[in-house]
Amino acid sequence: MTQTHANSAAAPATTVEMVNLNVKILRFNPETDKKAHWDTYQVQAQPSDRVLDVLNNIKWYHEPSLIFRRSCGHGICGSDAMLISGRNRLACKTLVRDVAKDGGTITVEPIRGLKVERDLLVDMEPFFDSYKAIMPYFINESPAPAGERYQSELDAERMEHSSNCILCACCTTSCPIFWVNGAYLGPAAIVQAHRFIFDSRDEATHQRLNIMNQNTGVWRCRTAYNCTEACPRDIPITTLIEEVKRAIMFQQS
Amino acid sequence: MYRGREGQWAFLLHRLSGLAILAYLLLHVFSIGSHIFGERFYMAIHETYDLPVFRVGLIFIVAGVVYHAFNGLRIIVMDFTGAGVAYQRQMFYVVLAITVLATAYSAYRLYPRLMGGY
Amino acid sequence: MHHRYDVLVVGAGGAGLMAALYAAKGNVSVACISKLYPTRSHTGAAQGGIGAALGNVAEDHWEWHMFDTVKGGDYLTDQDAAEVFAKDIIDAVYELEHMGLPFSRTPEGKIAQRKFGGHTRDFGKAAVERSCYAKDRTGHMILQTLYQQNVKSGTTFYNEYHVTDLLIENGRCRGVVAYDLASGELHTFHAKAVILAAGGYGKVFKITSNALTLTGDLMSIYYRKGLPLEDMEFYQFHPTGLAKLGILVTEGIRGEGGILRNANGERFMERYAPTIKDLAPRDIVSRSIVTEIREGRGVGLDKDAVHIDLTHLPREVIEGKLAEITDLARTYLGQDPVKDLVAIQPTAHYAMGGIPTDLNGLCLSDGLGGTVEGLYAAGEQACVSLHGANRLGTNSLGDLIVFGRRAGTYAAQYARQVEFADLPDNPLRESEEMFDTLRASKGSDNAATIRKELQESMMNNVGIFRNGPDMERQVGIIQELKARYRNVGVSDPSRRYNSELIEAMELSFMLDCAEAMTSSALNRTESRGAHDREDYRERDDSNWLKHTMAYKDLNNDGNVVIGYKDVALKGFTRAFEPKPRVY
Amino acid sequence: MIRARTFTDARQQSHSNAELNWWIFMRVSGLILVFLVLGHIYMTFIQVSESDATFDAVVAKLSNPAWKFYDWMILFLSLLHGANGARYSIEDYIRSRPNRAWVKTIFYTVIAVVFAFGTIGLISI
Ligand SMILES: Cc1cc2nc3c(=O)[nH]c(=O)nc-3n(C[C@H](O)[C@H](O)[C@H](O)COP(=O)(O)OP(=O)(O)OC[C@H]3O[C@@H](n4cnc5c(N)ncnc54)[C@H](O)[C@@H]3O)c2cc1C
Ligand code: HEM
Ligand code: SF4
Ligand code: F3S
Ligand code: FES
Repeated sequence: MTQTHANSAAAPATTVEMVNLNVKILRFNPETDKKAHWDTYQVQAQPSDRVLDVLNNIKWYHEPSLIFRRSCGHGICGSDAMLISGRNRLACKTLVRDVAKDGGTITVEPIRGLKVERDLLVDMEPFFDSYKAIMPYFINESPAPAGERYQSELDAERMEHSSNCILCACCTTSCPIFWVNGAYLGPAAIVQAHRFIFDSRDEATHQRLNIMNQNTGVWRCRTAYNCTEACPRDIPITTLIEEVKRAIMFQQS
Repeated sequence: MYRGREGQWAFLLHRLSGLAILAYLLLHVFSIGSHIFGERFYMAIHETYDLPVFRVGLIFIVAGVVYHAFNGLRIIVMDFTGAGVAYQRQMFYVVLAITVLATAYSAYRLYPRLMGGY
Repeated sequence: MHHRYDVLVVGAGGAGLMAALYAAKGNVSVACISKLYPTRSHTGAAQGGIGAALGNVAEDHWEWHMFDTVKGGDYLTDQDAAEVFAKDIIDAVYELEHMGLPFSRTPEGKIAQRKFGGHTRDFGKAAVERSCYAKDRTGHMILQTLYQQNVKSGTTFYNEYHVTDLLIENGRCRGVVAYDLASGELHTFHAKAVILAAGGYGKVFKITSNALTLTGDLMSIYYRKGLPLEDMEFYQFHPTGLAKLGILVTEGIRGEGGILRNANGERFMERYAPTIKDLAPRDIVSRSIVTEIREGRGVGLDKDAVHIDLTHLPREVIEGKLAEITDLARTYLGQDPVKDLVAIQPTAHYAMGGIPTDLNGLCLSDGLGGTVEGLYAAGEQACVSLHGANRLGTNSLGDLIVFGRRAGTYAAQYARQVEFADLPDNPLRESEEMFDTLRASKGSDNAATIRKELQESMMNNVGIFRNGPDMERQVGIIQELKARYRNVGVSDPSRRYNSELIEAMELSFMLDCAEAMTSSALNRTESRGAHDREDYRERDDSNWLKHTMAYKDLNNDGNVVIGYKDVALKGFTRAFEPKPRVY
Repeated sequence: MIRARTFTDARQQSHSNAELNWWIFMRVSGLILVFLVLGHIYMTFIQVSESDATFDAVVAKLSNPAWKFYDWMILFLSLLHGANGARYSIEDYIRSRPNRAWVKTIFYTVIAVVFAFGTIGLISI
């Protein structure tokens, strides 16, 4: 039964299940458009295709001027975060069958809260600025041993989720606070801070907690959970943010 | 509209209800406190409140307060316990249920007033 | 726009980031140019691990690692490189740990290690735990950690800048030209030393584990200068890619005990590599799988895949140590490794060949010791010839770290000693011409169509099994595609974020890489490592124990001139005689 | 409220625990308010349904010091809680600095006036 999935992708055209889709894309080219507009493309796709395949298909064979970022094609590089059918997702990790049936519509918009440069491509600089603001690097200035620094399996597990982040921005740009308040560092930066705060080998916990303790840090989070729902790496982001909040509280009091 | 799930709506309702109660509170303090200007003034204000809009509004305020209070508890539970985060969705529905029940109850109790004024 | 740096790094994958860190330690100004945001580089996709003889789990020595590398490379590996590598990598892994890399741990708290294909104890006796890993996300952790360190040290990045030309004159590199995707402008980067680390070119194949952006840009640019590409015929097919998609399933899956099975449920690797079975090196496993499929024992509708069986492993191992691929199989195939067999097939994965360098990363201009002053290369795109005819799993991440570090160090050292060399008169000329031609072309041919034909034909004709007639046909196909390429029209006139233009440009790079690869493969009339010829079954040490150097014939387009380079058959302290390669 | 771009920026901005303290205050005051406000509503709207809001009724009830204190606590806590809550919204939605400063000034003034008014009202009965 599982076989059919595996093989639907390239079996001869006669046996392949194809669906008709309307792909509605929010487009904007600053050189020619005053404001964004919707374009709809009618395409055929297999239910097991990635939405990225569908977009590539449109770009390669119908509308070469459609712009979006992509690279790895399997959810590891974090290039192609988009607002697909109402939610932030990676185009390459969303299968057609998850968002549309035969004859259905897939809507694709750029992620929100960052400036749209062209079509689905946004300016990521503010996002990376927030990332850099949390000192996203390991700090331990005491002399290193000849071999590795030891760390228990349990301590290593503390970083299991947070170190898994690919900086795709699905979370930050799904956060209702970030949409209206770009000064909020955002869930992605907090996840990164968590990565170091809870690393038993790191020595800058105090500084990072201080950064998180600002007006623009964890306290802006209103536990809306959009970030957690959007994360393609299944990081329990809200839980991590709450852990950072508590860490600040217990450290400062 | 972003198709967020329970958490997003819980947040939005919490914020709206909080702001609404605050607005109501300001009015409420003003109107109750206005007794220092004498009974005439006080009653004049309260007659305005008698308009149907305000009477129905009262039910909404009750709904808002109950939602805000119980969702506030939900937030506190999430902030201080891991289980709170795990069950936030279920808790949201409980909060909604309590809100609906409390609103229905208060509507029932306020019904005579709604219909007949003082 | 004009920029000036002592050392310029092209590419921000593992190799580029490591090189940038080490160059900066040399007290020179450093900038890194990358066509992707650094954390988008394909190093992040590496899963399994990084091999180093730490001996944390079982006894291990660098000599054993060196031996495995040389034998794995079917004795085409330069043994001096292998020795430097096997020694340095131990230290380099500790260094990564000191940079904060979150490795998985042993119960005592040391870096955890697991088995991997081709890594053995005591010169081939049995499999050994050598691969240091962070779950099955090792590459992701390395890329993130190195980027973090670069943020810490304040490296200047030029992101989404596509390098379009190398400025080389009189045997010295003077900088690069790059196209800024955001503005559509060309920038000149003037530098004393340039380090190339732009990754592989797997996209020339249809089924590949490589990213859409791995199009061999810098290899092709190097080649267009009349400079050689080494060992291009050796391209590794990874045995386990998700069926049809090519998305990689780490070899760690077999390291943890996964078993390959054919349509009859038979553990067929017992027949091909009786000693280490499923843990044989990649070339052998890939060929075994294809043989099974050809003999009709494949699975699936088209019978073009086999199964990997994990169902006998505990759920914790699968969901814990192999979390990444569990997620991939569930997402893309709807198959759950905990209870289902997962359909896999070989996928184009890694270029052993590339820009030839010496042990310090300095680029070679021929097979006789000539060099390009001020130009260094590291990573997948370079060929120090550590991997010879076939790379062992986990040795690429090691290669990035060890040789990225060396390239950075030596480039900085060189930059401190010399003055800036003058730029050529009109540095932008060639790049401008290239873009003008593309923009002006009103041709009707479609880049995507040509690319697709290239990928399919390469897969069929220069894939896992090769033969003379197919490859000769492929040489012709590439020529024809190149002719059609001249007629490709770019319809989008926009300056900013014109990715249609970029994709068209990348296609021309891919065509060059495919050309060098096919001609090198056609020329080598033996079977060795990943290069397997049906018309020349045997390895032929008396004639072919030498590296291929493929040069573009600048006077006669489409013609490839083949030269050779000696294999270093001795390390500094150890040497391993070529022997038949059995596992 | 410049966003920290360097560590020094961050340190400058993070010297106070103000946000943390407000965060804790919101939770503590919320907990207390649950009893105060729900009790208040129950008693005034539901229990004493008919005659609650007449002048005499209010005056009669509030002449008891215990009720005075009860109501004053509601006044104090909910105004502070509400004011800080509204501050969150102001900081989120009003993105230009000068506007934000104006809105905040006016808003805090209103809160202060209402608080004073309510307190006087309570005391003067
Ligand atoms: C799926 C997968 C799994 C793997 N698993 C393992 C493993 O377990 N162990 C192991 O040892 N190896 C593994 N490998 C191999 C190894 O990961 C790669 O060979 C290695 O990461 C390549 O690194 P790199 O730094 O050379 O290039 P990349 O990481 O590919 O980076 C290339 C860089 O060059 C830049 N670039 C490219 N072209 C241009 C241009 N024209 N202008 C400017 N910049 C440019 C890109 O932006 C990018 O930053 C795996 C490979 C894949 C594909
Ligand atoms: C009845 C008991 C109450 C409880 C348990 C309660 C609880 C809370 C909590 C926990 C928060 C913080 C929300 C967060 O950080 O995400 C909050 C916010 C807020 N509260 Fe209350 N509250 C109560 C009553 C009130 C009252 C009476 C008012 C109005 C005067 C009010 C107005 C607000 C406002 C405006 C916010 C800000 C909302 C936001 O920015 O998300 N609350 N409340
Ligand atoms: S936390 Fe998740 S959603 Fe956010 S950037 Fe990282 S991977 Fe993306
Ligand atoms: S969506 Fe935003 S409000 Fe908090 S829980 Fe996530 S950061
Ligand atoms: S293309 Fe890499 S995450 Fe989607």
